[in-house]
Amino acid sequence: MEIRSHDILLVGGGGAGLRAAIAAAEVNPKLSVAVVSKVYPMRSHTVSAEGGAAGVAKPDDSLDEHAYDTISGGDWMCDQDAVEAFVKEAPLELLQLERWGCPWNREPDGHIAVRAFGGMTNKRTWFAADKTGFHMLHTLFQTTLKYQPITRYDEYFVTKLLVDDGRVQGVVAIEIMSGKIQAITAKAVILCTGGCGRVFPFTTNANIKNGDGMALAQRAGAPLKDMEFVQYHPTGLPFTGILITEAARAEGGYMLNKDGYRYLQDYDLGKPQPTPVLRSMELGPRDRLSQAFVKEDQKGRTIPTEYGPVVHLDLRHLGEKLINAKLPFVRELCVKYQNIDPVTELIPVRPVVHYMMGGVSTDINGATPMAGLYAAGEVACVSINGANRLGSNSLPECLVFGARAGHAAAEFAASQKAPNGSVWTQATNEVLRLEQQYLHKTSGRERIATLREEMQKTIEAGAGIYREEASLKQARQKIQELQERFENVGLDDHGRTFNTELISALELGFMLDVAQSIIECALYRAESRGAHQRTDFPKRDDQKFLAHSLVRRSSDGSLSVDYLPVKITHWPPGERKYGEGSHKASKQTKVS
Amino acid sequence: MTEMSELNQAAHTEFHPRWYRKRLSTWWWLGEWHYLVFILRELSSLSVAWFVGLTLFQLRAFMRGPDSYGRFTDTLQSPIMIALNLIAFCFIMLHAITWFNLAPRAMPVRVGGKRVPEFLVAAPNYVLWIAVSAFVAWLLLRTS
Amino acid sequence: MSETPKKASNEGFLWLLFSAGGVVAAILIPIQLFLFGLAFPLGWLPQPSYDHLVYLMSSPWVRLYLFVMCSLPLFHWAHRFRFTLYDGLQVKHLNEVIFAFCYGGALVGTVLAAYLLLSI
Amino acid sequence: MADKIVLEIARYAPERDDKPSFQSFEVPLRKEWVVLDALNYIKDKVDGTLTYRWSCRMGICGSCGMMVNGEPKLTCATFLTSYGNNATVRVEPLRYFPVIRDLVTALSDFLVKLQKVKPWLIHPNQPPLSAGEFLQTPEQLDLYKQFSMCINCTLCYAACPVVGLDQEFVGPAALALAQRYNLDNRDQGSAERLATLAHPDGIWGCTFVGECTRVCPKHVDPAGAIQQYKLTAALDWVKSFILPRGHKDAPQETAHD
Ligand SMILES: Cc1cc2nc3c(=O)[nH]c(=O)nc-3n(C[C@H](O)[C@H](O)[C@H](O)COP(=O)(O)OP(=O)(O)OC[C@H]3O[C@@H](n4cnc5c(N)ncnc54)[C@H](O)[C@@H]3O)c2cc1C
Ligand code: SF4
Ligand code: F3S
Ligand code: FES
Repeated sequence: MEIRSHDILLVGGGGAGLRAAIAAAEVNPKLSVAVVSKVYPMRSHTVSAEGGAAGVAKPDDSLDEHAYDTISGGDWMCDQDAVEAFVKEAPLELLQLERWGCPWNREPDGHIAVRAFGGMTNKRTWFAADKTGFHMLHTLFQTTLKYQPITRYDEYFVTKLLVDDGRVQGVVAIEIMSGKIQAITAKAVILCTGGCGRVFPFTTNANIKNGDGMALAQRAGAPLKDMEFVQYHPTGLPFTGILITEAARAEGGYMLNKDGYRYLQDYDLGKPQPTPVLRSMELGPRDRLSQAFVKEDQKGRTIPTEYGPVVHLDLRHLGEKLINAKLPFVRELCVKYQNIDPVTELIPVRPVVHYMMGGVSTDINGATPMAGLYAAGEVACVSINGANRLGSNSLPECLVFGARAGHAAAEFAASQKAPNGSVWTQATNEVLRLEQQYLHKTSGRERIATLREEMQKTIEAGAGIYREEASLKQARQKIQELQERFENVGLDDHGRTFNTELISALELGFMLDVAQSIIECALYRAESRGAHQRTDFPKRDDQKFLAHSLVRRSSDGSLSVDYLPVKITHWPPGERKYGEGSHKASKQTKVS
Repeated sequence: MTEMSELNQAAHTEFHPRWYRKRLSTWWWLGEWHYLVFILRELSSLSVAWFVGLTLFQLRAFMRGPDSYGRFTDTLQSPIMIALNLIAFCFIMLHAITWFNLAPRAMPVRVGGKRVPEFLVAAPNYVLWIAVSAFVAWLLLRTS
Repeated sequence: MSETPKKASNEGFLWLLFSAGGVVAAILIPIQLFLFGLAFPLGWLPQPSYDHLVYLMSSPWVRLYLFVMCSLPLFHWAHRFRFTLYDGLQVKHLNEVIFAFCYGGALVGTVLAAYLLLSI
Repeated sequence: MADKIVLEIARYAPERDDKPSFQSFEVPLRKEWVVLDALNYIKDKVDGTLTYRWSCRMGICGSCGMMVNGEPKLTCATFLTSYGNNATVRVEPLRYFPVIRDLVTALSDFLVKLQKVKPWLIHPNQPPLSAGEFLQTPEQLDLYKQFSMCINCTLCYAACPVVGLDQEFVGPAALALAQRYNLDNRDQGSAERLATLAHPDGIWGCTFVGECTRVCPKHVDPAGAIQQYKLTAALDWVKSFILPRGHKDAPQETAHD
């Protein structure tokens, strides 16, 4: 078997991966940096982010306010040291991206323009029309093209992390085009594989978001953190799950129930005003808005459709001119995928799984508890998102912690010897496993799609917007059963060349692991906080649960959960308040 | 990344899949309406050459005196010349129209930072065209 | 792709000639061809008399106009026809021959036009 | 409305086949279904060996381009119903690219070309970050914005006959992206890009067929970008002819110089 070696290996070519690659290459141009990605980097899901990226930019704003919004938005589950580093570095990273050519929207005088976003006290979200993620990813990708030391392995699928001596020393990957399985060793590996929305049936996430990195890390021995916190976005198009960006509400869109009533006023989110008010009504945080939807549904005030109940997002009063100027992609998506023109019609929307707050547990530099293993981006949980991520914090997170992980990994790699020979045996075993379990096996009876659908239904029923012990236990049982049936999965495709069915099977395996972890963490957290709402424990419990869940997998596949205290620096836990005047709170609650 | 030549092998070997490449047929431009229009547009250049050739002969005839010029205009009246000139004229019109319509693409005009719609940029071309044509016709038809 | 900037510059020049010729051909040729090729021979409009033409040709402006109308469109033809041959018939290997034929033709035509217009 | 539709799909397995052949599948016809949904239905329920790329299903990742009834399309943005009742829809891999398997084409060549045109901001001697952003007015942004919308879906390559005729042709999307940076007031790299762009395999290879612009799902207008660049390059040549020695592509000034 062929072995390739690099100093630093990135798994994932999205926003976080590319930023980390550039950071590593810039620390030391002599390092050999490799980016392994299962899709061409510019296809990564960062490309679909619409609304924008938060970073304090204007004199009337402050880092403390950004930090407070993030922390209170996260229901005090954020590690505050991480948040402080984050808000401080986010503007610099966004500026760096500007220097690389990102076409940010501008003020008439040529300075960066910022917009309001849900849960944010001030306007601080940088945007490039409503294709922010697209522009960021392409800017990053095009910028990496100029760095010679960066080698790309495009369309390589990582199946396993190589671990020796408790240190991660590389990966095994399939070159999808040829089917060749090979080991790529490295002194440090950074996981940037993105989220896991596809574990759920209805999601804004792309087909490639299967939680691969989370499962890879967990199987290698690293713990996952806060997996119970799954964000639902309140406005997804029914059927496709395509996201209508929060910017639509930031520009002044209304949420209406079946009676045309702005129902959010019934859920402690302030009083309706004709124009948007920060942290109020439609600009409340995502968890609250999604929960309000479920309550409306229970009251019978939603509109039933073929694809489940919906409410309406009303943009009509904004006018064609504003919609075309500020929300062109929203209009394009509605017209192209829902056959609806938001200028004249109401947009049907429903909550949709959008983002994973949890992930591979890392410190403030992206380092996991395992030597040589780093993580950044949605796959990681540094803990700046806590129990609920604020819109537009995730793109800058990819940049800030991508860069930090890149730097840290480069430093670590400098002090390491090249990987030793024992990983070779592991790699050969992995090749055998892949061949015996999938490629050469003809006895499998279970279809991938069937298992996947069952898994998705199970997790939605058991660990959706609202959870309770009984439903979670049932889901746990069912996923266990699916894990067993998965052993018996059979492929139609036994070819080597571009075998996407093999990839789907491996992804399903990863997703089952992730689903298990989500359920396990949700079961043990007997409180309600942010995106984790237990009907049997409706209150937040800081006494017991102001702590991160850590879920580990032992070699026999069983999971165990323990807790790690949340780091509090300046902002003691308080009550999350939304509605008028709530943004003043940020200035009062800081203690030194 | 693997070099393309390495992969594009005649036979399939494991891990070096052979790629299927289709050669473009010589008649590629017949297969699709848009391509055909394109080729016709390009072939309009033959009509341009034809017209210039004709003009050179006309000049030569003119230079040699009224009789020679008369014989030339008689030739132009033959059905075959009429047919050829009709075809040439159609092609020239195709050229003129596509040219005027495509020009704004190559030279976008901006007023106050906003791009002027293409038909507005094309419009002056047409105005100029009509004016020049009218002037030429007037010159030629003036006293006869 | 080898770097041959010199050739690249020539392409720019040839393209300018092509474009200029395209404009001239689009604006001037339709009316000329319509009148001399169709309207006069078919009697839709009265032929201008030889004397009238002599009168017109006595102006240097008219001769310049005719020169431009002949020369630039020939370069337009040369450029387009060259690529039509390359692409339409896929004969790029005859590159040099085609090149010489097209631009050579345009040059010869230009010289002829100059000669005729000067000797009138 | 008929509730079934037939898809004729090009199949090619390099281990087995010498050339592609077509296979027909009948799938349910649903109002909201795009061509990609039908492919997913086949892969999930009928034949797991069907091979194609996709990811976002919202027309932004650029991976699902295929020929649908002879036209390059993003299959996630092409409704089945737009082909009418009882239609047969023919799905093939994007034209002019080598086929790896079924509907998957080889992109490595495109990426080499992309890298060649240096699609990144070139600005030597950048001031430190603390100096703040480069200024760019909305008007200056507007000059290149359209050309920055390219999702690298390569539909334009499948539309452009020159790509089919000449493998060396840099092609519409890469040229448009080069022009995107050339027109950016923060960039000073146009002189560096000139050699690759003003080349018979670059802009001069384009005969303005215009198909690239017609099929582009993101309205990038590569044809326009290329023609505009031809004009710049030609005038540049004139300048260098008139001022043979002193001529240099003057870097554009930015706010911080
Ligand atoms: C529709 C939508 C809109 C959003 N809008 C916003 C917004 O406005 N603001 C904001 O801040 N955030 C937004 N987000 C969230 C944000 O976009 C994501 O969290 C972020 O882009 C994740 O980036 P990433 O680099 O971590 O991962 P991704 O961009 O998802 O990249 C993952 C990479 O990992 C690779 N990979 C995965 N598994 C493997 C494997 N097994 N082997 C090899 N490679 C692998 C993939 O190929 C890919 O390159 C949005 C998200 C969605 C879905
Ligand atoms: S220019 Fe348009 S068609 Fe071509 S790759 Fe870019 S987005 Fe696709
Ligand atoms: S289709 Fe091709 S020839 Fe030019 S205008 Fe577009 S690149
Ligand atoms: S699947 Fe992403 S563009 Fe179609």
